[in-house]
Formats: sequence, C-alpha cells, structure tokens
Amino acid sequence: MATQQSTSANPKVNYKYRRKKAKQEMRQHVTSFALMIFMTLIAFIAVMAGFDKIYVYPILLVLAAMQVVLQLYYFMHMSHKGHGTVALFLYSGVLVAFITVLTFVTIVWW
Amino acid sequence: MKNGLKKWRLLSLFTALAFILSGCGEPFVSALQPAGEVARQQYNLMILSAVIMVVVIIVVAIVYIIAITKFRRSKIGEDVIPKQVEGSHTLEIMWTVIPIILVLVLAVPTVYVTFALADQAEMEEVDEEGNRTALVIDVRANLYWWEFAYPDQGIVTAQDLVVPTDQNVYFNVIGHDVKHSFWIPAVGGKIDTNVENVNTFYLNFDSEAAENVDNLFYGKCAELCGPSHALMDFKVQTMSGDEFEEWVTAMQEVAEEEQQPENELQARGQEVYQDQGCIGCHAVDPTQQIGSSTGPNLTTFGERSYVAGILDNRDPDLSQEDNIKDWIRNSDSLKPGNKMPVYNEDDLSDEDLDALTEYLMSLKVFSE
Amino acid sequence: MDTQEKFTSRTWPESPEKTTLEGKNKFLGFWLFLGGETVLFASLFATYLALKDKVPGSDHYLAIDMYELPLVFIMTMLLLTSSLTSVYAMYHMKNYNFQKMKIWLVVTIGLGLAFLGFEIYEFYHYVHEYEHTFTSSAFGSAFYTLVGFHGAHVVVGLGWFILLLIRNTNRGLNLYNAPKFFVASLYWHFIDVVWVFIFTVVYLMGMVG
Amino acid sequence: MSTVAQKKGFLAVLWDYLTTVDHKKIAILYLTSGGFFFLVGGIEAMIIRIQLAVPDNNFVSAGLYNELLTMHGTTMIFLAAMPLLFGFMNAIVPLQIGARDVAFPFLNSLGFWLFFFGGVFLNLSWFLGGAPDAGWTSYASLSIASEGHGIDFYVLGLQISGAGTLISGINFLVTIINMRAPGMTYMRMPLFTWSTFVASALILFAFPPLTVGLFLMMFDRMFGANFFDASMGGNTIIWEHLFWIFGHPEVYILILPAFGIFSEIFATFSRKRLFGYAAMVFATVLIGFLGFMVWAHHMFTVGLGPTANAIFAVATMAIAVPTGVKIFNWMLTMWGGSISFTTPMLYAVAFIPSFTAGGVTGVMLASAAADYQYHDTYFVVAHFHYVIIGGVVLGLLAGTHFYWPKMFGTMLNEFLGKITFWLFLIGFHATFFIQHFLGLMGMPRRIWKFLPGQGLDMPNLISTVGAFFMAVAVIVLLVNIVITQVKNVRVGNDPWGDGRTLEWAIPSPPPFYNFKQLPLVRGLDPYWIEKMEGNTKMTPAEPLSDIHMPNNSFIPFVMSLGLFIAAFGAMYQVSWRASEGESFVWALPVLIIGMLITIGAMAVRSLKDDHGYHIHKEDLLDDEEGGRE
Ligand code: HEA
Ligand code: HEA
Ligand SMILES: [Cu+2]
Repeated sequence: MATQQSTSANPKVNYKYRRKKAKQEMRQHVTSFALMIFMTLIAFIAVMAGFDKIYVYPILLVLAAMQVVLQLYYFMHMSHKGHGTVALFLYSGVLVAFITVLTFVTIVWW
Repeated sequence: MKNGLKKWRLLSLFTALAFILSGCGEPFVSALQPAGEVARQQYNLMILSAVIMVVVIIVVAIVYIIAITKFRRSKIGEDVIPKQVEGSHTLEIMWTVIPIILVLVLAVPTVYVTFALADQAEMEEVDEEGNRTALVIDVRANLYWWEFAYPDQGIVTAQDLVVPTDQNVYFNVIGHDVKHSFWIPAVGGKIDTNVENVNTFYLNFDSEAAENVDNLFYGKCAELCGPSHALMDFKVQTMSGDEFEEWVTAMQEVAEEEQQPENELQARGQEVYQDQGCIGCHAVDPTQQIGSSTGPNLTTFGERSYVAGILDNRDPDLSQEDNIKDWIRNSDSLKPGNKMPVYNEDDLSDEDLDALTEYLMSLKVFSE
Repeated sequence: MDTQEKFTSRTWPESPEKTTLEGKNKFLGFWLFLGGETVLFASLFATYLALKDKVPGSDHYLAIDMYELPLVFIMTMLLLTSSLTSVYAMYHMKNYNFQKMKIWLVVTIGLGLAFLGFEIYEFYHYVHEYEHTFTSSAFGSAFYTLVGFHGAHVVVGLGWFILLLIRNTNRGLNLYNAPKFFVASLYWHFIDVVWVFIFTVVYLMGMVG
Repeated sequence: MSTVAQKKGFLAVLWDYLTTVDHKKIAILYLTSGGFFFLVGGIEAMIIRIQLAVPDNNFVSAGLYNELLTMHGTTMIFLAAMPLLFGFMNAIVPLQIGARDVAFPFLNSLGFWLFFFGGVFLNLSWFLGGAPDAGWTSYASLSIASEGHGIDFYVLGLQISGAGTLISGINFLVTIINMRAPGMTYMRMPLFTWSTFVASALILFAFPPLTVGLFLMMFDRMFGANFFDASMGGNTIIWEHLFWIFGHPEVYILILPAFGIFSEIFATFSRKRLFGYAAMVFATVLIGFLGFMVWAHHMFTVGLGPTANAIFAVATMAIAVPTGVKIFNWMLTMWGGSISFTTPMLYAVAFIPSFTAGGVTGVMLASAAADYQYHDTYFVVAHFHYVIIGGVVLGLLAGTHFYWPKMFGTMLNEFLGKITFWLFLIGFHATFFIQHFLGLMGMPRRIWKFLPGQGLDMPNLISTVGAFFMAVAVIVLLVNIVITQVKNVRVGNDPWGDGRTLEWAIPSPPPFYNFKQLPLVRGLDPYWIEKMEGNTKMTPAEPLSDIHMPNNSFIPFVMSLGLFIAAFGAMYQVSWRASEGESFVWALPVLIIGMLITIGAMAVRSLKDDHGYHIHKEDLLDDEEGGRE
C-alpha cells in the first residue's frame, strides 16, 4: 500500500530552492525561539516584581498562549500546508480542555 | 374559533394527563401527588414537559404510521424503483424550528423554577432580637440512618424528622461517611448530602395533604451508599406551627428534668442500657452529641412510627415490642452492613432484652 | 518504490515524514493522539486547580511557601532549548543529513536528562524541606500527579529518542524511519507545550497567590 | 500465502485469530466477545429483575445485589455495547470507503486485545473476592470506602480496556480521513461511516478524562493519594465531573453508530436515497459537539447552584433539535419508498417510536428543577434503557441480521429473526415502560429490595415478566445463529438485493484484501449508481497490481497480556491497607514482570522491522472467487 503515493511531487531540480527555503525557515525558528525566551523572561519578571494578581494573571496566560502558538505553528509546522485536519482536531481538543478547566475553577467548590 | 379549539384540546390533555398520573402511587411517597409548594412546582414542570412530549410523540406517530402503511412493498409492487429524493429544505426548516420552539417553551419555566427553588434569602432574615425567623434543620446522613438537628432550638432527633406545616423549612445537609441523598418524594425533589460541603435547600409541607396521610411522609436515601442503601428510610412527622413549638419546648425540657423510670422493669432496662454500652452510641438526651453521635439519638424512640426506619410499628401483626427485639437481635440481617453490633442470647439474655425493650418504649417526649 | 530505498540528499523527498501512506497515517494519527493528550492534561490541570492548597491542617505548607522560581526558570530554559535542538535535528533530517541529525538529537536528549535531574531534585527538596509528599494532602497528590505526568512524558520521550537512535544508527535515513523520527520530535514539542502551562499555571500563578 | 480455501486444524485457526490484523477477523473477535459479555450482562440483569419481582425479596443478598447492578451496567456499556459496535465498524467501515484495511492494522489488533483482557480482568473479580459494588458510575466517596478489591478490579479493568478503545478510536479516524477510495469524498461517505467518524472523535476527547479519573482513583486506593478524601482536603465532586465529562459523550458514542446502522437500513429497505443526507451529516456532527456541553445534567442534585444547573439544562434540551432532524429524515426516507419488512427493517421501524419515547424522557430529565424529583429513581432507569435498548440494542440486533451475510456469507433465518424481534420488542416495552411510573411513585434506583405497602409491587412484577420475554428472545437468536452456521448456505455479494454502498459490491465474505482494484466512486451510494446504470461491478480506479499487506502479529496479544498480569500485581501490592491484614509478597514482582512483558513486546515491535508482504498480480488473477479463507 505504501507504494500508491509517488515519491516526489516536486521534481528534484527544486533542490537548491528547497534548501534555501529550509534555511530560511530555520532562521525563523531561531527567531521564534528568541521570542519564547523573551516571553518567558517577562513572565518570570512580572511575577518577581510582585504586581497584583489581577494584572499578572492575564499577562501570564497571554504569554503562555503566545508561546504555545509559536511552538505549534513554527516548531511543530502547523503553519505548513496540509494541517487542516490536524488543526480541526487540535482545536476541538483545546475547546474541551478549556471547558473542563473552566468548570473546575468555577463549580467545583472549596 | 379554531384557536380556541386547540387551546381547549391542549388543556384537556393537561388535565387528562394530570388525572391519570395522580392515580399512581401512594400519597405518602409519590411524586405524583405533590404535598407542598416545592413538589407542586416541580410537578407542574413535569406535567408541562410530559404534555410537550406527548405532543411530540403524537406528531411522530402520525407521520410514522402513514409512512409504514402507505409505502409497503407489498402494496406498491415488487419492482418499483422509487424516486431518489434528496431532501426538502422547507420540511427540514420546519422540523428544526418547531422543536426549537417546543424546547424554548420548556426551557423558560425550567430556568425560572430552578432559580426560584434556589432562593434562600428568607433563611438570612432575622427578627428584632437578631434571631433567625425561618426554621433551619441540619441534616446529617450516616450509613443507613439520619440525624436531624435543630441548631436554633438546640435539640436533635434521628430517623423521624419533625416539621411544622405551611411554612418553608430550610435544610443544611451533609454526608458524614459517604455520599447520600435526602429525598421526601411527596414533598419535593432531592438534594445530595456531599461529604465535603453543606448543601442548602427548602421544602414546604402542606397541612391539608399532610392530614391526608396521617401526618406521616416517607423519606428515602437516593444515592447508592452501600449494601443497605435500599433500607435507609426515614419518616417525616408533620404538625401545625403551634404544635411544633410545643414539641420543641417539650424536647428542650426533657434535657432538664431527670427522666424517672415508671416501673421496675423500665428501671432494669435503663441499667441494661447503660451496662451494655448502648448509651455510648445512642444518647437519650436531645441536647447531647449534636452532630457527633455514632448512632441515632433515641430520645423520642418510643414515639417513632418505625424502628430503624423500616420495621413498621403500626403493623397490626407485629407490635412495637416485637420490632425492637427483632432489631436488637438481628440488626445485621435486617440492615446488612449497618454499624450496630448484634446482640444474641449470650450478650443479652431474654430477660434483659424484655427490660431493655420496656425502657426503650418508654422513651417519649410528646405523646399524651 | 521501496521504503528501504537508499536516497541521496537530492532524491530525498521534501516531506519524508508524509511521503508514504504509512507515514501519512502515522503523522495524522499522532496528531490526533496529541489532541487527546490535550484533554488528558486539561483534566489534570483542572484537578490541580481545584485542589491547589487544599491541605488538612494549617501546619502544611502551601504553594506560595514552597515553589522556587530560579529552579523553575532553569528547567524552563533547558526544556525550551531542547525544543530548539530537536527542531535542528528535524531540519537536518529533511536535508538528509543523518550525522547532524543524530548529533542534535543527542543534544536534545542531554537537555532532557538535565531537566529530569532538576525535577527529581525539586521533588526531593519539597519532600524533605516541607514534608510535601504525594500522600500528605490532596494538594500534594494533585501537584505530584500533574507535574509527575509531565515528567513521565519526558521519560517516555527520552526513551523513544534513544530507542530510535540505537535502532537506526547504522541504517541511515529512509522512508520507513523518517516518520518515526518526525513523530517523536512532535511528541517532544508537545511536552514543551505542556511545560509552558505548568510553569505558568502551577509555578508562576502559584507564586502570585 | 495461498488464498485458496483450505481446511485448517482448530489450533491453526486459533493461532490465526490470536495473531490476525485483518479488520474483518478482528470484527468477528469483537462480535463474539462482545456477544459473550452481553449474555453475561443480561444474566446479571435477569437476577436483578428476579430479586425485584416481589417486595422484600431475599433471592440475592444486599452486597451481592450491588455487585450485580454495578457489573451489569459496566459490562453492558463497556464490554458489550461498545465492542459490538466496534465489531460492525471494523467489519463494514473499511469496505464502505473502499479501503483494503484500516490505517493501523497492528493497532487495531492491539485495541481489541486490550479491551478483551480488560474485560476478562474485570469479570474475574467475581471469582477473586467480590465484584465492584459502587455502581457503574463508581462515585468517589463510596468507591473509596468500599472494602475488598472490587473497585480495584473496576479501576484497572476499565483502564486497560479504555486504552484499547482510545486506540481503536484514533485508528478509525485516520482510516476514514486517509484511506478513502478515489472519488469517495466526505460528502459521499455512507452515514454509518460518518457516525463512526464522529463517534471516534468523541472517543478521542472523552476517554482521556476517564483515564485521568481512573488514575486518580487508582492512586487513592492503591498508592495512598488523597484526591477524594475530604479529610485530607480532597473533593469527591472532581470524580463526578471527570466521570460525566466522559460519561455523557459515551452515550453518544453508543447511539451514533447505531443511528448509522439504521440510516443504512432505512435507505436499503426503502429502496430510496437517505432523505436529507447533508442535514443528517450535519446533525450527527452537531450531536457530537453538543454532547460535550451537557454532562452536568447528571449532577443537577449535587448542588452546583442554579446558574450552572440552568445553563446545563438548556444546553441539554438543545440536543433534541438535531436528533429530531434525524428522526424526521428517517421517516421521510421511508415516505415514498418501497418498504420491505425484512428482520433488520423491522428493528429499524421499531426503533423510531422506541427511541423517540426514550429521547423525550431525556428532555424531561433535562428540566433541572423537575430532575430533582426524577434523579436516581427508576424514571432515569426507564429513560436510559429506552434510549439504550430502543436505540443501541435494537441497532445492534438490526446490524447483526443486516450484516451477517457480509461478515459470514450466510443469511440468518428470517422467520426465527422475526420471532426474536417480536419477543424482544414486547418484552422491552413491558419491562421498561412501567418503570417510568415506578420512579415517579417514589422508587429510587439501585435498591436491593423494596418494602411492601408503597404501591410498588405490581409494576415491579410486570417489569420482571417483561425481562423474561427479552431473555427468550435472546435465546431464539442464539438458536438461529447455530442453525444458520450449521446449514451454511452461502450467499452472493448483495444478498438483500437492494444494497447501495460499496460493501455490497464485493463477495460475502470479502477476500482478505477486500478490493482487487480500488473502486472508483461516482457519488453517494456508489453501488446503487452502478446498478441503476446496468453495471454489476464497480468501475476500478486503478490497474490491477500487487497488493501490499501487513503481516500477522502475536505482539498485540502479548502486550495486552503483560498489562493484564501487571494489573494483578498493582492490585495486590496494597498490603499497606493494614486493616485487611493481607500481604502478598509476590505482588510487586508480578507488577514488574507484567510491565516488563509489555515494554519488552513494545521494544520488539519497534526494533524489529515489519514491512508486510505483497500479493502478486498473478495470484490475484487466479483468485476469481475472491477466495475465502
Ligand atoms: C444511548 C444512550 C443515551 C442517549 C442517546 C441519551 C439521550 C439523552 N439523554 Fe440520557 N442517559 C443515558 C443514556 C442516554 N441518554 C444514561 C445511561 C443515563 C443514566 C446514567 C446513570 O446515571 O447511570 C442517562 C441520564 C440522563 C440524564 C440524567 C438523569 C439523572 O440522573 O437525573 C439526563 C438529564 O438531562 C438525560 C438527558 C438526555 C437527553 C436530553 C438526551 C437526548 O439526546 C435525547 C434526544 C432525542 C429526542 C428528544 C427524541 C427525538 C426528537 C424529536 C422527535 C424532536 C422533537 C423533540 C422535542 C421538541 C423534545 N439523560
Ligand atoms: C448497554 C446497556 C444496557 C443494556 C443492554 C441493559 C439491559 C437490561 N437492563 Fe440494564 N442497566 C444499564 C445498562 C444496560 N442495561 C446501566 C448502565 C445500568 C445502571 C447501573 C448502575 O446503576 O450503576 C442498568 C441498570 C439496570 C437496572 C436497575 C438496577 C438498579 O438500579 O437497582 C435494571 C432493573 O430492572 C436493569 C434491567 C435490565 C434488563 C432487564 C435488561 C435486558 O434488556 C437484558 C436483556 C438480555 C438478556 C436477558 C440476556 C439473555 C441471556 C440469556 C438468556 C442467557 C443465555 C445463556 C447462555 C446460552 C449461556 N438494568
Ligand atoms: Cu447524559
């Protein structure tokens, strides 16, 4: 069954171009890594600085969400083509996850 | 005209349904014969939803019966190839919108009643002296028995809940060992007695309905709690507000005056009660061990309608005496898994049992 | 075409992980699994949040008394960096550079091991300094379960990488094992995603109060 | 490997089934073991009904009764209904989408064996000191307090079989997404495939909360954690939420595939395209989606507060709308069609009013304030048996008759089939209709006995009599199966004559590679389209060429066996529960050995390449008959 798909839709002449693209992408990855480190730092600093939690909580959560987006879309390549189904299921999971956490912090008391 | 006819039909459906249902069950346990405001609101909701459901079923039944009678192959012919219809937008919109409307008709009163029954503002009200005006009862569910404490009155009872009629009674419920659920079917829906938190709700006992059932409703545990879950029954004695005040006073007084045995047998029984250690679990003073006893408080034991919630003292074939003895000798087989030790002849001679029974039957507070 | 066919860096397909049907299936199936894992961790987070600081007596330490941010910061850096190194490994995989891929994977494993070491130290510290154990309170159970599940994922991820390396060192890349490497690296990133929430929700928010 | 039919010895057949990765054989495995567990659960139900036939009965003891009711619910849901549905999914879905197998044949086998060993483990509790006794919902305070190992069996058994279910769910998803034949777009997939797809998605998101809940309970009971111990800060409501976040989607995991089976049957035996196909697909997806928003309707009386109760009440009622769309579309499929009342069709026809009755009582339950009265009474028991038996079990029985020829190549006897049908239908309504009233009259559920004098005697007796009708019906079905297999009259590819979907285009049973050449799909109901154009076969979408097949493997069996062994170790190492005074020195080693077996098997799997094999073109040409093994 493995043989049904042909190996390379891209002809091999594209080799140079592919290499370049990959390099570029790798540079992007390094940038997103730098961003992640930066956001982590901000998060830790925000906590160390001792602001009130109504300010710190949202900042922390937004930073975490942004980091995760970077992980998913760059490190895990969800920005590439052919991830439609993946995104559908991942976001369904995120939705269920969100509802679960929401109920546990609201209607499970004490 | 047509509209009026429809209304009339719907109304008659309502009454017919209510009539049929009210024929069901015994008035002291049946949710179909509501005996209080709370149960009545819930009952109305039940009838409303049942009517909607009957309408749904009738509509479905009509389409259904026509479809399966008109389009049988035996009628149409063996070789007919029906038209391959894809669907119909009009129809589909119709059977989306109509159910939405029906659901809304049910949803609005549901939300309303749900909030109404959760309204406990009255519980906070106090009179000039800062005393709470509403009656509050703390219910503590234990493996197979119920404790009812009246915190504002400083008294406690078990197995037989005593309440005044025609006023809201507020309940704080908690489970002592595992989770149970507190349910008096005729008077209102249940509420769980969780182990980690107190739940609060109210009921209202209707005096007329109460008279109908000789002032005795059945209550049950509605959450699986172990082998004898089925037998974790309790009874509700209702009385008028004034009578209830008297009852409370009588209860409070028992604590003050030393109860004197009336005869020798009772005196002997009282001794047995002490010696056998019954007193360790079962207080006979309604102001003692509130919320901490390991067994039901027996102050009013002689007045109870049932022994252990399940042996009927009003049963013509068996006397209260028989029930008590049966329980003490066979508690384990009568209520499997309960926490009370079994007393056989070696632990407790027949004579002692007679005396003990006599003593227990004498534990009365409020009977003339 | 054979899955064991030898390639050159020129004939190597652009998305080796998704070139065969098996690879495609594995790729999708694994992503779906990660969708399920999301819910799994959500349940653990939710449980932790419901039980945070729920202790039987006032002599028990609470989150704010215990957590040590510098330690957590180091652990975060280690895991974030290991995410980048595994990206490097995949970069070389796509370039058909097996040697470099292996090197970066080894680096990743090293960082993961360091992370684990710190985590073990951290747990040890809580147990001995604060008597905060798995059985000491509901809070303890929830904390160690959540963070421990993540730790277990790290262990599995490391074991997976190691097994793949051992098995394939002498074989080089082909279309049979490329999806396996790819999927393992997805798993590694997911572990990092979970950690982002752990350091945010458990440690940082725990320290804020 | 020869495809010529040959007689094999018993051991060879056994080995074949132990190692098979063929979805059709795995389907048969699911069907037999699910069927077996259905009988077990049914016998438990019969004992329950006998105990409740008369007031104050002592046919079984209180403790035993609780074990019976727990095992009845657990067995029926996890070990009977779901596996039976998996059986049909395995047998039919790959054929319906024109695939040669599922996406992960190895995992398919692993999923089955995990389920099987989990189920066996759970049921061994009967012989090893007592079954679980805290209800199938196993609410935390009681299940933590429960003595003995019953609950441990529940926790570990479900954990193992749950892992199998999750694996199978992912497998079906990938199969349906990636393995469709050329031309089989999403909106041309048969409804059974669609409902399998949605149900699998529900499995993917609903099982992890159960897994977590079971882990927490396992940690509490076996490793001293305190999640549910209120005195240590724990909270039992967490279990209730986790269980129902799983539990409610679970009921749709059960009903959606049954809906799928019925959709196929209505279209087939009305000789008509499914009415409103697109709406049906949309409704299925919507039901699946809403299924995650409503779980707290099982917890109305817990004390979540009126806001939560109101939100969940309204959300629950919303599910009536898409379900109604389906009911009406099925009726309109029959409308204007040419209905032939075969046994499967009888079940389908009976399903509509039965399920509607059960569904509308569900909406009544959703009315939160009224549910304070219904909750934990026989009204609820009546509701869910109406939806489960009136929906799922009727669906399974219909599927059994409908797909039997495709799976086994023989037709079940129609006359006996109809006898089963009528007995079962009558018995079902007799048993459960009256239970609505029992509940309203004040009979709580899960009670070992009821006392006389509360007006409950007669209705309970009627209910018990009804259950006996069902039992007889099941026995007739068993007889039918035996007779059919003994007679062994073979049938062709489209035995019902009105087949519409791809599975009817190939021999019954299909050859082990399913399709010699993958078919070209030109629309909804592809085989019907070809038939209407006078073709007897599907147009192939590819030239005849070698077919790649996976190898059989014994590893899934070993991996599951390892977990099975480890579970015993995990359970008996709790000697620290000193109160029981038991101590098993062998427990920890057994736990370790079991885990090593599993991990070892996994390592073998990943270290040893398995590239499968090819069937050569020439052999395929020879294999005219389609060769059954
Ligand atoms: C296959 C299984 C299955 C299915 C399909 C359903 C379907 C539904 N269920 Fe049920 N349910 C169970 C299995 C199932 N349930 C089980 C096992 C329990 C008990 C668990 C336990 O405690 O042990 C339970 C318990 C249960 C409760 C909790 C009761 C309690 O414990 O107090 C509730 C409450 O809301 C509920 C509601 C519903 C609703 C609204 C639907 C809806 O999906 C029904 C929708 C269908 C229809 C409504 C009919 C067709 C529609 C029309 C013809 C359109 C027009 C209709 C209207 C306008 C109303 N169910
Ligand atoms: C798929 C799910 C499913 C199915 C099919 C059934 C089927 C049946 N169930 Fe139920 N049931 C549940 C799921 C299911 N059930 C659940 C989840 C609970 C809740 C448990 C809990 O509270 O925790 C429950 C609870 C439950 C109760 C309530 C117990 C209580 O609360 O105390 C009752 C009582 O009447 C009952 C009865 C029945 C009956 C009579 C059948 C019948 O339809 C059974 C029909 C089958 C047979 C009769 C089998 C016949 C077999 C033979 C005749 C043997 C032949 C043998 C050989 C040849 C070896 N079930
Ligand atoms: Cu539900």
